[in-house]
Amino acid sequence: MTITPSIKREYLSKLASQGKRADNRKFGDYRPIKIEIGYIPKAEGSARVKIGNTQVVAGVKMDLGDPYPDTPDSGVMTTAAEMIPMASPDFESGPPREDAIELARVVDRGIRESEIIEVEKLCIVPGEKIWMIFIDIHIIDYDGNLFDAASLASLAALMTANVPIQRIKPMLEKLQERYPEIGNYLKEHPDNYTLPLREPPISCTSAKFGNVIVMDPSLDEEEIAEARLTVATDEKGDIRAMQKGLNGSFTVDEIKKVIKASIDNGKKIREELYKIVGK
Amino acid sequence: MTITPSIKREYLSKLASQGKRADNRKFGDYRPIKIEIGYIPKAEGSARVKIGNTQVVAGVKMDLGDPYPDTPDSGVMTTAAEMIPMASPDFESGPPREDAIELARVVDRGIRESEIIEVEKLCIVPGEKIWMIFIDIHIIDYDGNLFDAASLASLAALMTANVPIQRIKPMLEKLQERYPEIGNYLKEHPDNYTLPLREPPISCTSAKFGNVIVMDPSLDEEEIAEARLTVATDEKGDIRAMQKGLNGSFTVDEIKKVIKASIDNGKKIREELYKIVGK
Amino acid sequence: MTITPSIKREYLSKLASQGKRADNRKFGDYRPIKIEIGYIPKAEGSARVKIGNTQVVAGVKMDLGDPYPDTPDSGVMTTAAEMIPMASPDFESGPPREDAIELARVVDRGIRESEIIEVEKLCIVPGEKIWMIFIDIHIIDYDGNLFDAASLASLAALMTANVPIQRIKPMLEKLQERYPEIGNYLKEHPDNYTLPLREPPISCTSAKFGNVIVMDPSLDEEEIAEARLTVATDEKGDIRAMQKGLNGSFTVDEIKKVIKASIDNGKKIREELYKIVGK
Amino acid sequence: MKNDNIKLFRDGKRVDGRATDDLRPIKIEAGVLHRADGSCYLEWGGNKIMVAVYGPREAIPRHTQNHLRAIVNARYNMAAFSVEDRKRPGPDRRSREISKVISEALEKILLLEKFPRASIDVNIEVLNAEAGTRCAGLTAAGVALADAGIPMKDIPVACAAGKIEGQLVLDLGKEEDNYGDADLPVAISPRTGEILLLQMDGHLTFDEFEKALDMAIKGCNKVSELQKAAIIQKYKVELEVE
Amino acid sequence: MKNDNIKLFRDGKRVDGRATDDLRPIKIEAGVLHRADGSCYLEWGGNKIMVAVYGPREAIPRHTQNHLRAIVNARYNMAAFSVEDRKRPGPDRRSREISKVISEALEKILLLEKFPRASIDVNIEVLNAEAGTRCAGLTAAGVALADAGIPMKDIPVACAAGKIEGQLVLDLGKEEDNYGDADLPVAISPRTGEILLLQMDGHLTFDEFEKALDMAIKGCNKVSELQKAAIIQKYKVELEVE
Amino acid sequence: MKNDNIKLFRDGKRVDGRATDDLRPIKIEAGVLHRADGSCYLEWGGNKIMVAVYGPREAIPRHTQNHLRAIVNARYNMAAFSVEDRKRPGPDRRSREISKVISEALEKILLLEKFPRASIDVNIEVLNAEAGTRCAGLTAAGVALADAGIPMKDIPVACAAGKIEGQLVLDLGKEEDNYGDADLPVAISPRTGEILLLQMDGHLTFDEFEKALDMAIKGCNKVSELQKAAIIQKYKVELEVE
Repeated sequence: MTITPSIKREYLSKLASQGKRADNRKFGDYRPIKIEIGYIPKAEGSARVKIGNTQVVAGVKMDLGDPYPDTPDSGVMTTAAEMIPMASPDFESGPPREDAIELARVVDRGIRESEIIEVEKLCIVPGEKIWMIFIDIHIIDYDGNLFDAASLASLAALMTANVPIQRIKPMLEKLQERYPEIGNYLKEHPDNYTLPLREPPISCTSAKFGNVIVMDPSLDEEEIAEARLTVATDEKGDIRAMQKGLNGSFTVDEIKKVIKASIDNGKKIREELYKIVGK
Repeated sequence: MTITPSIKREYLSKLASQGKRADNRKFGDYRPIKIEIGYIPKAEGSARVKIGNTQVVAGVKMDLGDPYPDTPDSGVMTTAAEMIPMASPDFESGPPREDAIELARVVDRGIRESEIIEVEKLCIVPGEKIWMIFIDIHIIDYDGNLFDAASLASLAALMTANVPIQRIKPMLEKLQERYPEIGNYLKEHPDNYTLPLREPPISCTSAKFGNVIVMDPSLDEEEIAEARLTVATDEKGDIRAMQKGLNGSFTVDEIKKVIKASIDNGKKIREELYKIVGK
Repeated sequence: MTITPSIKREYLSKLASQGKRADNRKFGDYRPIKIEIGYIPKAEGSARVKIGNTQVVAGVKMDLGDPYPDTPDSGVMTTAAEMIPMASPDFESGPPREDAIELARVVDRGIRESEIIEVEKLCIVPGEKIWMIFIDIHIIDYDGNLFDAASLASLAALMTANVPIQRIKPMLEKLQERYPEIGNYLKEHPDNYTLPLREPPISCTSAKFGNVIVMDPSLDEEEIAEARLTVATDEKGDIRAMQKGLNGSFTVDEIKKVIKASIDNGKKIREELYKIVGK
Repeated sequence: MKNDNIKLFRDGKRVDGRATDDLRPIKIEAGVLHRADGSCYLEWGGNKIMVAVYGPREAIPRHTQNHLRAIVNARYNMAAFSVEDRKRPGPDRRSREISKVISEALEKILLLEKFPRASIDVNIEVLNAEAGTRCAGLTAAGVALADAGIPMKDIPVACAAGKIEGQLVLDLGKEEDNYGDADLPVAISPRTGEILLLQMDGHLTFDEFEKALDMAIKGCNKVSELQKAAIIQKYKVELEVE
Repeated sequence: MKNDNIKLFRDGKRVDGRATDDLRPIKIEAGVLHRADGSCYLEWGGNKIMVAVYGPREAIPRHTQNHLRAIVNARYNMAAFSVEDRKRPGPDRRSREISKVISEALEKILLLEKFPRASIDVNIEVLNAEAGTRCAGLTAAGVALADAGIPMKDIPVACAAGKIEGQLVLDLGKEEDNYGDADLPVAISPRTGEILLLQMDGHLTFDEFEKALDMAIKGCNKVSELQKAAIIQKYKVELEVE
Repeated sequence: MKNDNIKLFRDGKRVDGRATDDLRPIKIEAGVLHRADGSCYLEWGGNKIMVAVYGPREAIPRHTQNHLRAIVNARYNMAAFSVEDRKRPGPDRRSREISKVISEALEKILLLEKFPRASIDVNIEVLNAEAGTRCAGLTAAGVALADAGIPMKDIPVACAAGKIEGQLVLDLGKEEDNYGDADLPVAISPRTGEILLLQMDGHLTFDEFEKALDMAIKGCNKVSELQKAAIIQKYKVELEVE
C-alpha cells in the first residue's frame, strides 16, 4: 500500500516534468465525458455520467412532505451519495464514510447555494405541504474525479426531472379534503410537468502533485495528489462554490489559475450538458 | 470448531445409513411438541412452545396506528424475532443478524401471505386509524428447528389474542372528538374481543445431510445439514409458503417428498394446536 | 494500567490511615466549588460548574412538543450527558457508554423524582402542545466526581432558565389558528419568564476504599474506589434520591454515616448555589 | 400519572390484600434451560423472569479480557411484550443502567480471580413485568449462577422497600410503584449483610430510610431462603434421576 | 392492495402481451465495469441490474476467515431511486434476507476450497426494479462470477414461475406480482438440475406446485443460454481487441 | 430564509457597527484544561469554543495506525445547547465534513513523520455558536496544539471573508451569514501564506474573489498575532509560577 503510490508518484511526476500525463491528456483537459439521460425509468429524472472509466448514476425522486418551520413556503432538497463496494475494491459497505459525506455535501451545496432549484415554486399548501426532492448518487465505477461526475449526473437528472403529478394525484386528492387550495394547484398542474430550474453552475476539479496541477484527475493522479480544488462556475463565469480538499496547500496564484481553467472547462461541459438535456 | 462437526457428521451419517437418528426418532417424526397459551399476562395473546428442548415464547401486542397510504383501510402486522444470548452460547447480543432476520421474515410471510389475519377487519377509521399487531418472538432455548417452533408459537399467540378495547378505550374516546365514527366502532366492540383470524397454515421443516432427509432437525442435525426446507401447508394440504435454506441443493424429487411429509406432519401439529387453543 | 492504580492505592491508603488525603482535604470536605451562570447565551439557561479541576457545562433548551398520551397536560423533560473525548484521555467518541448513561439517568432522576420542575405548568394546550425541556450536560474536564458536578450544573442551569416566549412566538401564533387557547397563554405570558421550579435537592457523592470513606472523590480516589454512594437531600434534610455504584459493598452503618455527611455538605452547597442564582 | 383518587390501602390492607411487611408470592425454579450452563425461572408477583448463565468462558472480544480476573456481563432485557405498551426490542438507557448496577452487584460476590481472561455472562430476560424487576432479576441471577456451579462467596439476593400513603411497606406492587412516595431497591449478601445494590427514588426522612432499609434487608433474608430451597430442589431431582 | 377489478389476462394474453410460458425480454452484457474483477449488466423486463465481483481476496475482518474455504458475500442492494416510492438507502430486512439466500445459492456452485481464508464479494445493485429482482440479480451474479474467472462447477441461473387468476405462468411481471396468487422463485445449476434456491409465497396445490416448478426450471434453462451467449460475446470482443 | 427587508448596512456601518474590514472581538486563552495535553478557550464574536489536544499517543484501534507518520483526528462537535434550536447530540454530516477539512488543514502543518503509529487528537467543542465556527475552531486548535508542545512548522489560523449587499466584508456575523451573498472561509500558514483550507458558498465574480481572498488572508494575519499573544501569555504565567 505504501510502495505502489511511491512508484506511481515517481512515474507520474517524471511524465509531468515533461508536460505529459499517463493517458496522454494535457494538464487542463478532461477525459471523454458521456451523459445519458432517462437511465432509470422509476426515477422522476435520472442520468448516467461517465468521465473516462468513472461511472456514476444519479436519480431524482419526489414526494410530498412537510416544510421546515423556518421556510414554510419552500420545497426541500436532500442529496445522498453511496460509495458502494461495487465501485472500487477499497469501498466498504456500511454507513457512509467521511469521503462519501464530503462528496454528497459538496454536490448538495453546489445545487443548494446556487439556487438551481426554485424551491419557492415547490410549495403546494403554504406552511403545510411541499415537494421534497431526493437526489441519490450511486457510484458504480470509480476511476477518479467523483466530484465532477457526481455533480454532473445530479444536474442532468434534475434538468430532465418531471414533477410526478400523476403518481401523487390520489394522495393529493385525499389531502384536498383538508386543504382545499390543492384544487387550485391541481388545476394549474393537471399533469406531470418539468421541474422548474435556474441555470446551473458546473463543477470542475483539479489536483496538485509536486508542482503540477491537472484537471479531472484520474484515479492514479488522485492517489498521489496532495491537494484538490473543486470550483463551480456559472454561465457568466462567476464563482458559485469552491471546496479545497486533501492535506496539501495551494498558493494564491495557483488558486487563481485553477479558477480560470475551471471557467474554461465549465463552459465546454455546460455546452455538452445542454445539448444532451435539450436546452 | 471444525473438528466437532466432522465427528458429528460421521456419527450421525452412520446412524442414518442404518435408518436411525441419535434420539431414536424416525426420519419423518417430530420430537414431542408442547404448547402453552396465555403464558404472558401483559400480552394480548401469547404462547410458549417447546419442540424437544427448543423453547420459544411468542407474544402479540396491539396498538393504535396510522395505516400505510396504499392500504388505508387495513391493519398492519409486524414480526420480530430475537435470538437472544440466553438461548445459545453462540448467540450474541446486538442488532439481529442474518439468521434472526430470515427467521422473522419467514414466520412473517407465513402469516402475511396466507392472510391469516383479517387485516381489513382491523380498521377503526378508514384512512386514519387502524390496529397495529406486533408479533414478538423470543428464543429462550435453542436445540434446533427454530422455524417451526417460532411459527407455531406465533400462531398460538395470535389464535388466543384479544383485541384490547379496554386498555385503549381512553385513547379511543379522546380520538372520537376528531373522528366521530369511532363511536360506532365502540358500540360494535364495547369490550375486548377475539382477534378475527382465518385458518392458519402449519410450517414443517426438514434438513438434508448426505442422502438423508429428516424432519424437525435437532441442533446436532442442523449443524451438519447441507440444505433445509420449510413448507407451510393448509388444512386442505395446499402449499402456502416455502423457504429453502443453507448452501446445499435439493433434487426435484427430494422437494416433492419433503412437501408430502410436511403435509402429513402439518395435519398432526394442526390437531394439537386446535386442541390447545380450543378450536 | 494495573500497576499505577496499585501504587496509588498503597499511597492513598497509607495517607488515609493517617487521616489524610493527597490534596490535604479532610475526609468530609469538598474541593473548591465554582458556579458560573449564563455561560451559554444561546441556551435558555446555562451554567459552568467547577469542583476542583473537574469542569462541567450544562445548558437548558426548550421547545414546543406533543405530550405523552398518559400525561397529556404535563411538560416533558429529557437529560443527556456527553462524556466527550475532550475531558479525559480515556473517553472515546461515539454513542454514550454505560458510565455516561448512568450519569445522565442519575442526574435525570434527581430532577424528575424530586419534581423540581413544575411540569404541570408547562402545558400550553392540554393534550396537544407542551414545553419540552432538554438538559444537556457537557463534561469538559474530568478530575473526579462527575455526579455532583453534573447535577449541580444542571440545577444552576434550570434555576436561571427563561421560558423563550419571544423565540417561539411566531410558531405559537401560527398554531393559534388551530388552537385558539394559545391566545390566553400568550396573554398571560407576553414575554420570556422564569421557568417555574420547586426547591431542588442537592447531590453529594462519597467513595469508599479500604476502610475509608471520603466525600467528593478526586480522580485518583475514584480510580481506587471500591464503592460509591450518591445521596440527594432537600432543604429539610430529607432523602430524595440515592444511587450506589461500583462493585464493592457498604455496611448499613456506613450508609447512614454517608447520608449524614451528605446532608451537611448539601446544606453548604445549597447556600452557595442560592447565592449565585440569586435566590 | 400521580392520582390522588387512587387509594393504596383499604381496611389496613394493601390493594392486593398484603400486610405492610408481606412479600408478593414468589416461585423459584433452578435448571430450567437445556443449553445454558445454569438457569433459573422466577415468578415474583406478576413478574416472570428467566435467567441463563454462560461461563466462565473466554471473554470476547479479546480486548475486554482482564488478565487478572473474570469479567461479569449481566444483560437485563425486557421482552417487547412484557409491558402494557409494547417496548421496542433492544437495550434502552434504563436497561443498560440496570445491567450495569446488577453486574457491579454480582462482581463483589463471585470469585472472579479464579478465572482470568474469562467472562461470566448473565442473561436476564423479563418476560412479564410488574414492578420490582431489577430485584427479581438479580435474585434469579443468584440462583442461576449457583446452578451453573460458579464459585461464589454467597448467593446474592434483592428486595425493595418503599413508602405509600405515608406508610413504609415491603416489596411494592405495580400500583404502589406508580402512585407511591418512595422506592428503595436493595441487594445484599445474606451471610454478611453487606449491601451490594442500593437505589432510592422518592422522598424519605432519615428515620424512614433507616426503617425502610431494615425492612428491605429482612425481605432479602426471606427471599434468600426461597433461593436456597430452589437450589436444593434442583439437586434432589438430579440425585433422584441418577 | 389486492384489487378484483384488475384483469391480468386479456384475450388469453397477459397484460404485457406474453403467453403463459414466455419470459420478459432479457439483455445480458458481461464485463461492463473497469474496476471490478468481473461484472455484468442485465436488463430483464423493466429490471436494470449491475453486478460487480471482487475476489478471491483476503477476507476482512480477519475473524470472518474460514481456513478451509473461501466465504461468499453476496450483497443485494436496491438503489434509492429504483422503486416507485423512494427507498431509504442502506440494507433493510428484505435485502439482508435476499443477500443471505443468494450467498447460500452461490456457495454450492463455487469451488471455495481452492481459496482458504479468502472472500468472494458479489455486489448486486438493483438500479431499476420491476418484479423478480432476486432471480435477475442471481442470474447476473452468475455471469459476473464467470467474467471474473472464478472457478465454478456451473453457472447458476434463476427464474420464477407463479399463478395469476388461477393460471400458472412463467416470470411474473410487476402487476402480476402485485395482484397474483403465488410466486415461486427458483435457482438451479443447469447442468445437474439441482435446486439452489427455492421460495414460495401464495397458494398452490401440490399439482400446481409440480407444474410451476417444472415451468420455472424450463425458464432457468432458457435464461442459461442467454448467460452463456453473453459470456461468449465478451470473450469474442476480447479476442478481437487482441 | 432570505429576506429583502433585512438591512445589513446602516450609515456605512455593518449591523454590529463594524467597518467592512473589521474583525469581531476575539479573546484567546491557552492552557485552560487540566487533563488535556494542550488546550485553548476562544471567544470570537458570540462564538465560544474549547479545544483539547491529546497526543501524540498510540493510535487506537491499531488498524488506523500509519507506520510512517502520525494521524490527525480533529473532531468538531457542536454542543446540543450551542444553537438557537437544540441540536441532536452526536456527529451529523455537517460536523463530519468540518472535522475532515480541519484534519486535512492541520496535517500539512504538523511534523507527523516524527511520530509514526501515533495519533494526535484535536477535540473542538463549540459551546456557543454564532457564525464562523469552523474558522474559530481551527484557530483555537492551532493554539491548543502549540500549548501541547506538538512540533509544528507554523501555527495555522483561519478567517472568513464574504459579500453582503454587494460589498466585500471581513468575518461575517450571524445575520450577515444568514442573509449575505457569499462566504469564503480560509485557513493559512501565516509564515508562508500557503492556503490550507478554502471553501466558498454563494456568488462572487472572479475580481470579487481575488479581493475577498486577499481580505481573508489579511484577517488571518491579524488573528495570528492574537494567537501568538495568547501562547506567550500562557508561558509568562508558567514562568511566574515557577
